[in-house]
Amino acid sequence: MLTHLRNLLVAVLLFLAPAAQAQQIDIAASVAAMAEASLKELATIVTDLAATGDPAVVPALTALGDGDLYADETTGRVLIQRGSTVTDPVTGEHVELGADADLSKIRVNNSLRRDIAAALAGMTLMSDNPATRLSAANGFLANPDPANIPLLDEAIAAETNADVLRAMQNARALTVLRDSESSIEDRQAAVPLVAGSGRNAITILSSSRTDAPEELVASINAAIAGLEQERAVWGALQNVWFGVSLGSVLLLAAIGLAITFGVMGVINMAHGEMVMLGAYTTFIVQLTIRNNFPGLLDYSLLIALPAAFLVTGTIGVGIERGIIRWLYGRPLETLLATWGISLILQQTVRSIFGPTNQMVIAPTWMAGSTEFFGLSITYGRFWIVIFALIVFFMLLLVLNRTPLGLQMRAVTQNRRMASSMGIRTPFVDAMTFGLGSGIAGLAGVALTQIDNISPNLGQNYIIDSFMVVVFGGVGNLWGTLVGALTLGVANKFLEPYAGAVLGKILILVLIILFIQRRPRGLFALKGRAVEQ
Amino acid sequence: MLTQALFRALDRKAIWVIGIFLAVAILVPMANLLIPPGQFGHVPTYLVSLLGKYLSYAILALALDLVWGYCGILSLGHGAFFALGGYAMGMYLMRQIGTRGVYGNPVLPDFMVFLNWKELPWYWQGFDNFWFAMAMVVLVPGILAFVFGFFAFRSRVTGVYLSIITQAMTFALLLAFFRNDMGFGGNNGLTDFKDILGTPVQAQAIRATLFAATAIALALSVLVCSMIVNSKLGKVMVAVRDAESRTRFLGYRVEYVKLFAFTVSAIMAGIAGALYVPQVGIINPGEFEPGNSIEVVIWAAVGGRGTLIGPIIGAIVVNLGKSWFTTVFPEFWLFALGALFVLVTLFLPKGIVGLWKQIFGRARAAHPDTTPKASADIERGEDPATFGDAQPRPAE
Amino acid sequence: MTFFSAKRALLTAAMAGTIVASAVPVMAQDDTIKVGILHSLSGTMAISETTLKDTMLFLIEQQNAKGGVLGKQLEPVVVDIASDWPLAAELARQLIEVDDVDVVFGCWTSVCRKSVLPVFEELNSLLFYPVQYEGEESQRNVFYTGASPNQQAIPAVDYLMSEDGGSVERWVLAGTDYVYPQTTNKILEQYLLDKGVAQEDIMINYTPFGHSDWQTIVSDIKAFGSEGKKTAVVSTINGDANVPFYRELGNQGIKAEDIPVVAFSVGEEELSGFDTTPLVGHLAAWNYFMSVDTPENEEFISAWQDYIGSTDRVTNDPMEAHYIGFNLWVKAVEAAQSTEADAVIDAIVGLETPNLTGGMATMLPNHHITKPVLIGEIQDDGQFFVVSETEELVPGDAWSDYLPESAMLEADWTAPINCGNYNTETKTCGAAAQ
Amino acid sequence: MSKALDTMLYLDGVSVSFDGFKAINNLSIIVQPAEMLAIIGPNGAGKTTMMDIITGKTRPDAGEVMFDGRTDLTKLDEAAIANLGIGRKFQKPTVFESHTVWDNLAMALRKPRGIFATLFYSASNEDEARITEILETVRLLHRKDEFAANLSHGQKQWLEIGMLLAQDPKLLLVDEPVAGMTDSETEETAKLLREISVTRSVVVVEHDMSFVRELGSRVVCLAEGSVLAEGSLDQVSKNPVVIERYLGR
Repeated sequence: MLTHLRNLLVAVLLFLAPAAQAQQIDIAASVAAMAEASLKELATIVTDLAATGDPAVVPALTALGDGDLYADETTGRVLIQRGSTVTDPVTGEHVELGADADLSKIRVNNSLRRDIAAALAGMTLMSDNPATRLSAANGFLANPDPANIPLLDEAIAAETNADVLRAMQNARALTVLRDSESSIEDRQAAVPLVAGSGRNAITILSSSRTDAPEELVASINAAIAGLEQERAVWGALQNVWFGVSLGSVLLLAAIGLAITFGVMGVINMAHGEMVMLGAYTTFIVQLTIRNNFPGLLDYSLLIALPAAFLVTGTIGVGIERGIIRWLYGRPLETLLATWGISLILQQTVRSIFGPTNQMVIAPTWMAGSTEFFGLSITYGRFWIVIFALIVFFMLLLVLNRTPLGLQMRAVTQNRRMASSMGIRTPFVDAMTFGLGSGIAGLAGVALTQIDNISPNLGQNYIIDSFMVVVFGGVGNLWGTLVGALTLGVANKFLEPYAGAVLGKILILVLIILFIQRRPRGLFALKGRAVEQ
Repeated sequence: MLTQALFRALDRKAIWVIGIFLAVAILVPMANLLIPPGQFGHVPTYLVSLLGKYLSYAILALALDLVWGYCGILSLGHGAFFALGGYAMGMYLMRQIGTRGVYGNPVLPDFMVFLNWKELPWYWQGFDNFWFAMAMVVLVPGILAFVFGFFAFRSRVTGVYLSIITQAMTFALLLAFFRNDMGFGGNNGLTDFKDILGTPVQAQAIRATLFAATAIALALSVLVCSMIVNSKLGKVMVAVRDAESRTRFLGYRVEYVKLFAFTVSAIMAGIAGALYVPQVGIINPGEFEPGNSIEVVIWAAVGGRGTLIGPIIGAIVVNLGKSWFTTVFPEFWLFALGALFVLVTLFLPKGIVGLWKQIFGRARAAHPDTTPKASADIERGEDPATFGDAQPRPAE
Repeated sequence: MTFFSAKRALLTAAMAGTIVASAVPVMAQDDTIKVGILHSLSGTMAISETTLKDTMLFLIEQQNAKGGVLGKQLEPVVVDIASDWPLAAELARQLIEVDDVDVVFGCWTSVCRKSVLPVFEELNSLLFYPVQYEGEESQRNVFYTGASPNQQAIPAVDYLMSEDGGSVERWVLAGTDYVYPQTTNKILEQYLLDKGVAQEDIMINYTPFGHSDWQTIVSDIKAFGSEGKKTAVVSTINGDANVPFYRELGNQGIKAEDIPVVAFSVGEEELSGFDTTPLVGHLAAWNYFMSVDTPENEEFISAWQDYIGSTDRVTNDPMEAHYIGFNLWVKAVEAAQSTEADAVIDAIVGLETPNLTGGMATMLPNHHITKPVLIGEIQDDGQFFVVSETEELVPGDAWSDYLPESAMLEADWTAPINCGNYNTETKTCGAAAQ
Repeated sequence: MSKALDTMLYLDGVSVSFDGFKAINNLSIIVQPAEMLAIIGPNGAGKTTMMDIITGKTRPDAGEVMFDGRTDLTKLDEAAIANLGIGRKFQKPTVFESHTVWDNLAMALRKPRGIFATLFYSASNEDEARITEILETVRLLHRKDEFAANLSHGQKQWLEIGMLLAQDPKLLLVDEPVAGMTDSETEETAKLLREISVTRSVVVVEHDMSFVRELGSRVVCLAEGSVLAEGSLDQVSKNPVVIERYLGR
């Protein structure tokens, strides 16, 4: 997407290039000088180039900021390399690399990146591409400078796109607000505009307050007071969202356990390792795709889902057939045996992949964030919430609407009866455990997006998962859902007051106290059946 | 009354176990102090501390077995009581450092000085007194277990729920002790001890004494446990384990029986922790790790739960294995430990002691006392240690 | 039911006998010098420490190829701490007493060092500790080859305050709740206050080990950083918690240009675990980066990659610390013509060995070494681009000058002072200063 | 309240429901001192639930449950109720299988139940004589040192009855005592229960009609949680509603 834009930009600028013929010599020389420049010299070159105001420098500066500008050590030429395309930064022509070409990146640091962004903002404010103009306007918002007011006015007059126009007006308002030269009336008029500019309005306003004249301070304070009320509401909602997204992670981790533990009565301490194996499967799938089918990289997580389900499900079936089935009716023994399995699985993975973290790249559709009214929602978390809910309802469907689900419930309620009715109980046991493990694997796929992929991954979730299942009530999927979301939201509301560590301790204490009140969890089954 | 109980406790088996550990308490320090290094029979000081550590683990395993093997309460948080006892001892040892800390502050331990604490928090007061500290070793785990158990057992939290909340308890304590603001040295815990009762902890004689104290404590623990399990109360405990509600209908206050066992067990664990700390030289929040508490369960299971000697054997054997593996095959330790968990549960449900009985008990198979057909029944249906009422239920 | 018999008693006794017999130190005098390697190969710390074990094996192999030390071959003795700190003390004792090693290279965490420290003191052996740490310590038997706070944290903050670094005015000190971040942040807070930063411009935040849900904290940082003043995050977040932290930073769109994060615990090895594209420009302060272009470094990297059999393996700062520590030890042994601890301790102070990043590492009397401090920006290939480097080597300071309790303390293990906490005011060792 | 006076067990208007299912519906039953009452009824009639309510395992949603004319049982838990003098034998014989027969009885023996009382308890000669006596009554003397697990089903029933005797209760609740017993044993049991009912109150739940006949007591037929019919066995078994709902035609 972004590269697309850049190409467009380059094309547009190429079209404009002849107009800037006069200064091209300078530009070319400066760009060429970048090859050998130190960071300090680069800073000077960037300032000089920006000072030309010539759109022809845009491609070079953009590439420099993005880390796409290279120097060919053999020829000393400065080139732009994006993927396998190599172009000349000044002319934009394609360049065929010599056989002995040795490209080394021209490196920049943060302050240079900032300079470049500021320089580009001025030059791209009148670009034909609305997205470019938008980012330019936002650039002005970040660096308000009264000198830019005329430029902004010009741009506002010509602007047709509503979004871009708003951004430009915000940038102008802020600049005016901060400008001690502007009249008080103008500055006061700017206050409501700035107040309406979005999430950071309060902080922008309060920072503008410091050297403002008194009458201005009054109106700024009024605006802040109004905004703060609004923010309290959105802040609470934001917390709810954080809680829901934490809760959905807990739900994913716990839901497989709700099957193996809640339905089968197996205390599966290796559950976390199933999650971990799901994550490693994702890693392998992505590695394979990256090496062989790079075009599919964005879908690697989707491809990893069935793979992880199958891998962990199969391992789960193996564990059930090999070990668990000898231990039915002795839940405690399953705890010990599965704890042993978890140690073995951890060490196996450590031996094969090494103890260090492995990398799973986020697909582009899961990167970044969006503003939803006053909420900031990151795509990664958003998709995990959706995914958790899908998994939950699919599982509900499987348990309540399929023959396998029926058989599972039959076997767990009365094994002997089910068996005498012709249900192959060993098969059903294996499938149930496999299902629980497979879902753990799915959770592993999702967790690659927020956590480490290391042999210890599972251990971080096992206790939380048990808390969720026990809190919600064993044997009740809805309990698991409500339990996970409650714990997630409670955690996020405690965190700002108590801090992350104390918050977590408080949650544990609350669970302990809650179990005293309701020894069988939130959604406990009642009646005689419970005691038997 | 007490004499009768004591007499009952000292049956043939208990006399043997107690006798062995009392002998060990004398012989090992003697072999360490009297036989010069290099000569046959000399026990190096390093080994004395190591064995002392194993024996303190054995006390912990025995404590767990009292609640799990006899009373059916699977505590996954016994490491917490052990650690609390250890911290109480550690606090005493920290206060003993006095001005020898790096900052030379006579009152504040080093970690408080460099975190800029100005005065000793109230809960550190009194720990410069050995007897006060020893009282805390008993009281802190005991009171925690009493309060925790009082509410949990009164609310009839049983089976897996109880196991999970004991795990939550130790996990919460782990997080709490990690916090530097708690004033227990955070992640680093308490270390760099100098003196115990005015004598350097590193001194050979002190190490031998600590070892002897641990062995005697173990012998006393066996005596106390034997007293309990051989009394009518012990029979009620087993009854609670096997059929909790039936015991209640007989008029026994199951919650008090459990509370008694749990508290006594926690105190034993605390004492074990207090003996452990000066011998290993450090106490840190890692002892609260839920994994550690689960490992204690496997010690008891490997040795044979529901017996007095089983957990002791289990703790020593598993830890010997750990010491050996982490040196000889460092990469394989987790494989070995994991396999041990799986194999013992699958093939040795009664642990080493059970295996011993199987092999050597055959000859006396005719005797009804020692060949409980009951065990077969129990194994099949109502395993004493299973969570009687955590049976599988369907999802809604 | 318990039952007991004479047979079992016999078994127990036999077992006890075996323990005794097997653990009596082997007194055989063989022709090797034993080197103990004390790292966690399993458990939570294995992720970082396993590489260090390999590094030591690699260095020993190289040294043996060169003919060993004092004409003897070096023999590594590896043990696994298993991330269990009391076990570390036990294994340290075992290495020294049973395996009879002459020197130990090991530990990563502070708690590991703290737990083994009394053992080394008691048995008078040598420990080389290769990781950056919180300072406030100097022990006769320990050599600190990693950075102390003045060799990492303070130069990093100086850089960010400079014009090049972006003239940062507001600071978020985010760390995992344990001693290293607590102490480092305390030092930094005092340092920042001394530099005129207002108290309300410093936000301190602690999280538990392995914290994985950073949504709230990152959004707080974002809010804190959008109040007009240039803001930076100084991260002492440890280990596993870094990946979710950086992911959340990337997802919430915090760019290095806006709010740079400078980390003290994130190096090449940690970065090999994730996609660094969204992190380009965030910083780390170390004394070594793999990308530093010196002949020594190039040689080290290629030899290491040959040894480990993979060109994907990275090198990092603690590895260099082991490299330096090992070379210093070899030199000291050769200078002293002995592996005896006292002789080595006397000989090693003042010895020099090349840093991999240029300049010479000198062992100081306080058992810390001189180091260059490098600030690097994360690149999209997981490497660091050095954007700043101290002009001169920085001597490691055992006692921070920015903490009131330790400002007057100095460590000097040479005659005549010969102590780790010499009070320059009272002219005594460790005497009550309060 | 006054109506409860002089009764041993007084249930009035008791109801309890589980998740909407009414297990007991407005049930009223009175047992006099030294009276035997037999309760019959189809499965799911609420017999066991009724016992659960009396022994404190289940709390009723509504209604009065009085013991000995003055004690409100709904406020007490199982142990307290047992100690008041209510003994219960379960439908499925529940004995402590890993204890010996002797120990099972020793535990049931009416003695202080406190922690320290049991910890320091030593059996007196009197206690041993009492246990031996009960063992003779239930004819298990020859197996006193065996684990209860090794007993046959019938013997377990006897052991449980023995435990009931050892408890020395004022009111015995006996759930299906003769399941798994031979005819002669059944007869023996009926005789034993009749003897007991001379001095104590006994409530027996049983399906075995010939056994109920042998008890010769007042009979209550329960169905769907409330009393269907009450009277002698003949009266009850002739009741058309009982025939319809329980006995079958």
